[in-house]
Amino acid sequence: MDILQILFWILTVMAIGCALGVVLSRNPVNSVIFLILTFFAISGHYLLLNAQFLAIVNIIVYAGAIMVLFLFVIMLMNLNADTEPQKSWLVQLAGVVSGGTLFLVIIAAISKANLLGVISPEVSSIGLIKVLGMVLFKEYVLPFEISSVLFLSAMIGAIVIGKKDME
Amino acid sequence: MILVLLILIPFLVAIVSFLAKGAAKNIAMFGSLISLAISVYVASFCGTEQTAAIAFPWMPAIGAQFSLSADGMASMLCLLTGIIFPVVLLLTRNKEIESPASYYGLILLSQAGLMGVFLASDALLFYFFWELALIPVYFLCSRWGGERRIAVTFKFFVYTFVGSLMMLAALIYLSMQTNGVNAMSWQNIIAAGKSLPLGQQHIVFWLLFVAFAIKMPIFPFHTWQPDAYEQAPTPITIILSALMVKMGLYAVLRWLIPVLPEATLYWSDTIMTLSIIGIVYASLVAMVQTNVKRLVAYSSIAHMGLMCAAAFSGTELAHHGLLVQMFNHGINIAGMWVIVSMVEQRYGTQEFKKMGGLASTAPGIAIALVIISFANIALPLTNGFVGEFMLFSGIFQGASTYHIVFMSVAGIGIILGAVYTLSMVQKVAYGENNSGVLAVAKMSTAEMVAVIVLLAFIIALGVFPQPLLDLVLLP
Amino acid sequence: MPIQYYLFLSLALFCIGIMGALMRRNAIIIFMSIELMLNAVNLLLAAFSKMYNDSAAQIFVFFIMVVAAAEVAVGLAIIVMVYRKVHSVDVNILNRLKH
Amino acid sequence: MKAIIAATVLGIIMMYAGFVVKEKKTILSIATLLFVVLLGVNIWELTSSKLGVTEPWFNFQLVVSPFSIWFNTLMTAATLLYVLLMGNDIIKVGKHVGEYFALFFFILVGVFLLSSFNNMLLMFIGIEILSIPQYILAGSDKRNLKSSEASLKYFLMGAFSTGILLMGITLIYGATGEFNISKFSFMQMEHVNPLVLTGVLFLIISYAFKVSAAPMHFWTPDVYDGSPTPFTAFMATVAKAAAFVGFIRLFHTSFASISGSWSMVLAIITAATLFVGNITAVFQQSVKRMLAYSSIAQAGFMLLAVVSVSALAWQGLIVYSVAYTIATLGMFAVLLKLKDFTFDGFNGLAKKEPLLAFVTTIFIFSLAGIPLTAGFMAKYMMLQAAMSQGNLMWLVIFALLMAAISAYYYFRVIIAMYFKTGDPELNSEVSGMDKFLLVLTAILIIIIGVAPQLLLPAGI
Amino acid sequence: MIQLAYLIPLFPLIGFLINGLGWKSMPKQAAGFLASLMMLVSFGLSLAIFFEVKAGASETIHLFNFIQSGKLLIPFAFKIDALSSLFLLIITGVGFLIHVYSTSYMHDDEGVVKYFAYLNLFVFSMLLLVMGANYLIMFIGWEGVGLCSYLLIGFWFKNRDYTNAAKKAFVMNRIGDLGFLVGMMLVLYHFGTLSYSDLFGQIGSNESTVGNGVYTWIAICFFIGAMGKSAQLPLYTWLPDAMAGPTPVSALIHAATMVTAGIYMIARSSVIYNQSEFALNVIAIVGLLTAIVAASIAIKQYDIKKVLAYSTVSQLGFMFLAIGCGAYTTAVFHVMTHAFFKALLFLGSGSVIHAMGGEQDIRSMGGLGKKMRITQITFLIGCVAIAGIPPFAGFFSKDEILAAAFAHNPVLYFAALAAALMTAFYMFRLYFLTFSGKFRGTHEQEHHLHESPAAMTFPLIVLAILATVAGFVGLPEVFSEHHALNEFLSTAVNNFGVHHMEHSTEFMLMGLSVGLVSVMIVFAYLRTKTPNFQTNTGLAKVLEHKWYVDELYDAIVVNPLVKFSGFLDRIIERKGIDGGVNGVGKMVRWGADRMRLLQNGQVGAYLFTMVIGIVLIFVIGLFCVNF
Repeated sequence: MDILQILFWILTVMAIGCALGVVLSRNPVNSVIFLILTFFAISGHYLLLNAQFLAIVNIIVYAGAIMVLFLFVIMLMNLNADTEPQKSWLVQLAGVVSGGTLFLVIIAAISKANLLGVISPEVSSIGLIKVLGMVLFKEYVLPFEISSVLFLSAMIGAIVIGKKDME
Repeated sequence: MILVLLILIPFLVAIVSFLAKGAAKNIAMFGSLISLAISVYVASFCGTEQTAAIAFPWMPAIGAQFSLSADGMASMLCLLTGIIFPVVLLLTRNKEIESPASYYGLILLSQAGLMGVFLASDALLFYFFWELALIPVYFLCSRWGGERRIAVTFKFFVYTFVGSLMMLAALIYLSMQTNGVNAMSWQNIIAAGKSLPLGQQHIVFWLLFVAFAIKMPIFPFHTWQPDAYEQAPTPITIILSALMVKMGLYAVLRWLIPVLPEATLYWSDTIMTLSIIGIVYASLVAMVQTNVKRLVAYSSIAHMGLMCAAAFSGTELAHHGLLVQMFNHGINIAGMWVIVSMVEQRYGTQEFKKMGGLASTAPGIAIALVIISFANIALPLTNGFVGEFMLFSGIFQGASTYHIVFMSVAGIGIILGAVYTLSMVQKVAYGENNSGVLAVAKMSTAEMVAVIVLLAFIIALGVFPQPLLDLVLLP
Repeated sequence: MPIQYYLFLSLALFCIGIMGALMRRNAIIIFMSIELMLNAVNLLLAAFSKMYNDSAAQIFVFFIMVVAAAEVAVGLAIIVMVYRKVHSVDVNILNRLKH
Repeated sequence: MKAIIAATVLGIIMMYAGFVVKEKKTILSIATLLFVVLLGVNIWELTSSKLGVTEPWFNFQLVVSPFSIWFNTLMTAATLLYVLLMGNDIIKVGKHVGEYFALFFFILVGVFLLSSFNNMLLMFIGIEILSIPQYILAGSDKRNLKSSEASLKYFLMGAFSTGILLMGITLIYGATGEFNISKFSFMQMEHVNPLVLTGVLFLIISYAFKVSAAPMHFWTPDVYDGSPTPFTAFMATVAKAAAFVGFIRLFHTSFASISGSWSMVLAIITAATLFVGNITAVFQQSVKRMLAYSSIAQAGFMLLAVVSVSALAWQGLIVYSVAYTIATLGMFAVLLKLKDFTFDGFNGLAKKEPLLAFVTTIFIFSLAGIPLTAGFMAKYMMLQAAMSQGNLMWLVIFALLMAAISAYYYFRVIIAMYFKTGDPELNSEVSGMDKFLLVLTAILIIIIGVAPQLLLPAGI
Repeated sequence: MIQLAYLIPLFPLIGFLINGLGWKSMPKQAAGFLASLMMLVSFGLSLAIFFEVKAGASETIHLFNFIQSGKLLIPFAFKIDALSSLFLLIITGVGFLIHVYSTSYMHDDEGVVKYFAYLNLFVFSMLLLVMGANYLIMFIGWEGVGLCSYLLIGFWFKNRDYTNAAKKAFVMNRIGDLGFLVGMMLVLYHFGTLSYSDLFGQIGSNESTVGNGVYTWIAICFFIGAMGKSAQLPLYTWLPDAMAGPTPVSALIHAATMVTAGIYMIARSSVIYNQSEFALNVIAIVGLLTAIVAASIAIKQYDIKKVLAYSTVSQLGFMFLAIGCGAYTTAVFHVMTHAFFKALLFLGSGSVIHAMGGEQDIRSMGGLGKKMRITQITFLIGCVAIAGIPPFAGFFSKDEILAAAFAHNPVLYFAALAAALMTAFYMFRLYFLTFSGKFRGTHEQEHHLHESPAAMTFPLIVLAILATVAGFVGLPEVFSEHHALNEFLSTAVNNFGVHHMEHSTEFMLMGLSVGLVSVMIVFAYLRTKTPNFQTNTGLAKVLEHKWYVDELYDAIVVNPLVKFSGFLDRIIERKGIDGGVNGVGKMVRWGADRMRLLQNGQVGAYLFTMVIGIVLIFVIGLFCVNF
């Protein structure tokens, strides 16, 4: 088996492991770290799927911006393992079971599908910024514009929610 | 056009009396008299072009029209409505009720609804008026009724509401069998019903029948009725028992039997059995009632059972007799309630053990009571007899295998009817006065008028029923 | 390699995210688990875009990130607001609204 | 399209107005004015649109049909009515009045998108634009912990459902290689592709969350109860109607061909929703919370439209949305007049404020589906639509029984107002303007009740 | 003249309307006078018409269509023929006398106007009954007389027992009426008409395809009606209680006219009955049993009116026996004679009660003969007549019945004879206890004793004369070639298989009965010479308590019914049906209370439930729906 497959498996294991780490680690900070690692692993997958742009954006936006924000908030509230509220093991088990059941059910359903699609190893150009730019600004310009509204409202939200107003 | 007036006038007068504060009483009386006049006109010109059917486009989207028509049955019931409402208003003529404006307004509103129910020849319109007649009565009962009024009336409302929703489902279902144009008109509904395969007819039949059975009410859907009658203010009880229950019968005759002939044939034995069980059952229960209003309520259930059985017996004679009996029962039961309300006002109770001696304290009322009671048990030469005779012979000649059994068992109702009615008369009118009320007022003029009008109908139609017999069969 | 692999992988991540949401009481962690779900979706989309050799899916991923960022902004603001009031991010102590 | 642009621009203007103007009343009047303008734009678009012609925008990202324009117009009008009815209460909620109104404009953008998207990306963005401002509005009363709690709950669960939505979209894409909802092809061999089916179920679930259908309804009572009452009114009406339009648009345009494989599931969800909503509402003590549950119940009725794939369903949905919106807005407007939101708070209202009691009666009738009110016609058309699917008779009967139960809890209000004695405290004197508007609302309900075709112009 | 027959019921109706509507303002004497006048007029008319009919006229007078529906046409029409005209005569004649009697008997009752109104109404209905040209009109009258009897029994409505008696009478009649109604239904169903002429025409003509069973059913149903009205077993118990009413009422309604309506009806329907020998046998047996049972009860009664009541029941039994033997005319004959002497006896007893100041118990009477001569003599004539001593009226009619019975079946004859002997015994027991011997009442009663005024004695005398001579209209063939009454009635009624027997046997039977009767009278005299009223034991006690029939009915019918109704009301109605309805509501509220708890405010729980829901949806959607 070739290098790509080896990489795939490494990244997969890393992703899942870190994801579990996010969920299981007592200390919120660790969770954040694990999540960032997960993102790195996913970015690696992006590279394998030659979505270079996404890989970068993922690192910058998610691992960079968003996660830092999370980390910042956690620090602000200085949460740590002892402040972390714990659910009873029973509830946790129930959570695992139900999540697992969902997974199994969906897998069982999907496995019936005979997907002929194969991720071919050869390099394609779809992930290039140039191509994406063309698509984005030709086909998807409307969503692009509209999403500004989303940001506006998010901004307003930050103001309305964030600012104290004790009248 | 005159038909529209029949609905419009009570409606408008209702609005007016809502706004009018003190004058509501007279306005309402005035309005009801006008609509009486119109209904008399309609009845007398029934079948001519003066009372021709009318139809305006209304909701083309769902094939509903605003279409009214009055055949003999409809105009007879409109006439009954026209007669009953002035009587109802007369009862409270000398009484001061709180917030009269809304009281009289609601009463007339329900009159508009009733007229509409009887005149509508479009399914959706029919349903609208069906509810329009119900809602004001709901308010009247819960606002001016007895001490358990709220719970009881609410039960009554929800019960009938369930029924009408069932009916709605059935009507929609039927209307969807036709092509969109005026899908809701009576003719189309009938065509649709006839076209249905039997399997679906069964579903639709029961949806409709349950709705109407609750309204009539037919055993075992009747339990809302005694409570409602007991708790409602007696004038409203008159509207309920003289007119509202007729809505159920009318609906059966107009919207069920012609629409689903096969299913009707299929289920007629079942329903006749139910009705006739109802007759005997209600009569037996009536025998042990200690409350005069409950007793009359159960007697009414028994009568409705007989009429419903006749409706499903499928003979011309029974059908004819039923139409006659609808009118006569309306008059009799109204008379009964008028008496009950007078007694209630004077003795201040509904319990038998606190009554008695009316014949010596207020002989006039007692005489009226006796006459109406005998009309109620269908003594010949009172109006009750003609209808019931035709009902019985109709049921007897029915096509059903068990027609003789049905008739004979229903006949037991005659005996039991005599038992509970006479014991009521005995407890109310005879014996000593146990009420502790010493000065029992004589009949006031208003009450006198009401009673005399009803008695006049009772005797006149008992001796010479032919005009009524002819009216109800007009096309 | 077959697409199923990516399918299973991302579904696994997705369900791990769901488990996280179910298992933790810390609002922030729950939120993070949800972010994990989103990333699972992103991964799957990228895989499909490769499969179909269609860049639209990658654009979609891009937009998901955009929206996620916006959501995070609002979400963290809300969490902070709550924290200001009750000095905790435990979702279970917030049950004044019930029944 | 014009409407979307207008809404965005007006929203921004509103925002700046909020920064500049400090006087709340002025902001309110500005907002009212801008909403009138938006309504005007909508009507302009309506009149300029050719009958029955759908025009695509940005190579089929957006397909504006007369239906969507008509729906947008109605929703804008409803929002205007809402602002007129409750403006004075909105500006009492918090400091950032301008921002609130701006958010309403942005929500409307989301509404417009949901009524006319043709691409799942836009649908996704539309839903988010619809949701995020709602998270904010829910939490906007910062003096009140309940509001914050509502906001957090709404946000967490909303984000969760977003993830599910995205997974659904992804799976559909994986099966079809398309985001354009009019270009799907689901079949593999003679079977529906399981991938598609899974995706559809994910979509159903996420939409079920947005329209608060069981078992995704849990956020509804808490959020509606906790949020500032005026905003609850908006969330429960316009926002919900929009979610429904998105729902029906997606499922009836793209998944109609495979309706056999999802309509049963949706029917079960509908039944569950009706059951949960109606049954749970019976025992509530607070009218506000009762309305929250009743909105679940009403959602159950609206779901009938989605279940039954037919032209009747679209018309029915329009009528139902409008009827339900107006009646609910009216109820909330009345509720805001009262200090005490419990049923006992209504005791004896008929004595004190006969007019208020009367209009409330009409709103209640409409919600309960009593004839001569809009609510009846709405329910009627829903049942008609459902019956047009031959195999849903059981659902119809069930819905009717539930409707009877709904009468049970709605009429508790009437009983309290008319048949119980008490002295309800009012927040403020009911001004003539309020009365006028309430009566207007009631009259609207009656008009729609006797002539629903007014809501169904030809060619939509 | 005969076309004016509709005037006959009209006058009593007028009297009723005037008295009834003017019940407040009418002066007492005027009321009585008016009522009696109306009766007199009708009597005159009836007399005239009677002679026309005797001359062979007969007429159907059509007033208007009562009910017309489809094929069914029921006219409001009168039929005047021999039978009805005879009854008209009896009703109006006896009625008139009793009105006159009442004017004095009731003069100090405050309800006298009402009383006469009722009385006139009764006569009106009775006339409808006999004049009607179809069964429906008969039924109208039938129910009408029932109503009047109800009103008059409960005339003194303050007394609970009286009103109970009235109720009992009406309800028992209703039971019979149901039979009558079903009979009518059957007739209508099979023949499509209720009018006598059409119906009998159809039956007479051979093309009627109706089976014999139907005739039996119709006959039995009608007879059930007759049982109620004419107080036959098992529906006779109301008649003794009916004595609660004023005595003239008992005389008119419960002796002379109303109770004989059953005989009239069956005589009227003789055509039907002749089709069913079975029905006739049933009637014969029921009649005979009634005669014996009632007579046996009468032996031990102490209430003067009760004795007469039971004797009426027993005499009615005789009449039905005659009908059962197919001798309708004989029955009618006995109706007539019975009307005279029983009315006489009742009025006599009324006069006695009047004299005794309301006392009715014969144990405290005795020796009244000295004080009230006319009453005594007339009463004696009545007793002799009913006991069947020639040449008094009772002898001929009763002897004819016995003869018919013998001809039919000797067993019947001897049973009937026994009843006749008992009759003779209790009547004379009554007579001796009342009029002979010495007074047993209190002193003020004795002081109060007096002969009644002329208005009361006059009817007594008239009736006494009638009771004496009326028998001769029906002289048997053995005395005269032709039987006047039979010939008169033969146009309306046709007897069924009456076999004639040799004169020798007939004379033998007469001699036997007369002999035994006289023995009985002597026996009664001896038994009452030294009256001792110690408490009875054994059979006597059973007789005194009327065979405990009332108790029996209470035990097996009334009480169970009341208990059952109570059960229905309390358990089935309130707990069962209503409870079920409320139960649904309760269930909803209960469910609501539980459902609320699902909403426990915990985001974690919500998410968890949602995931469970999602799993379920997937399971349903992916594995239960086939795609």
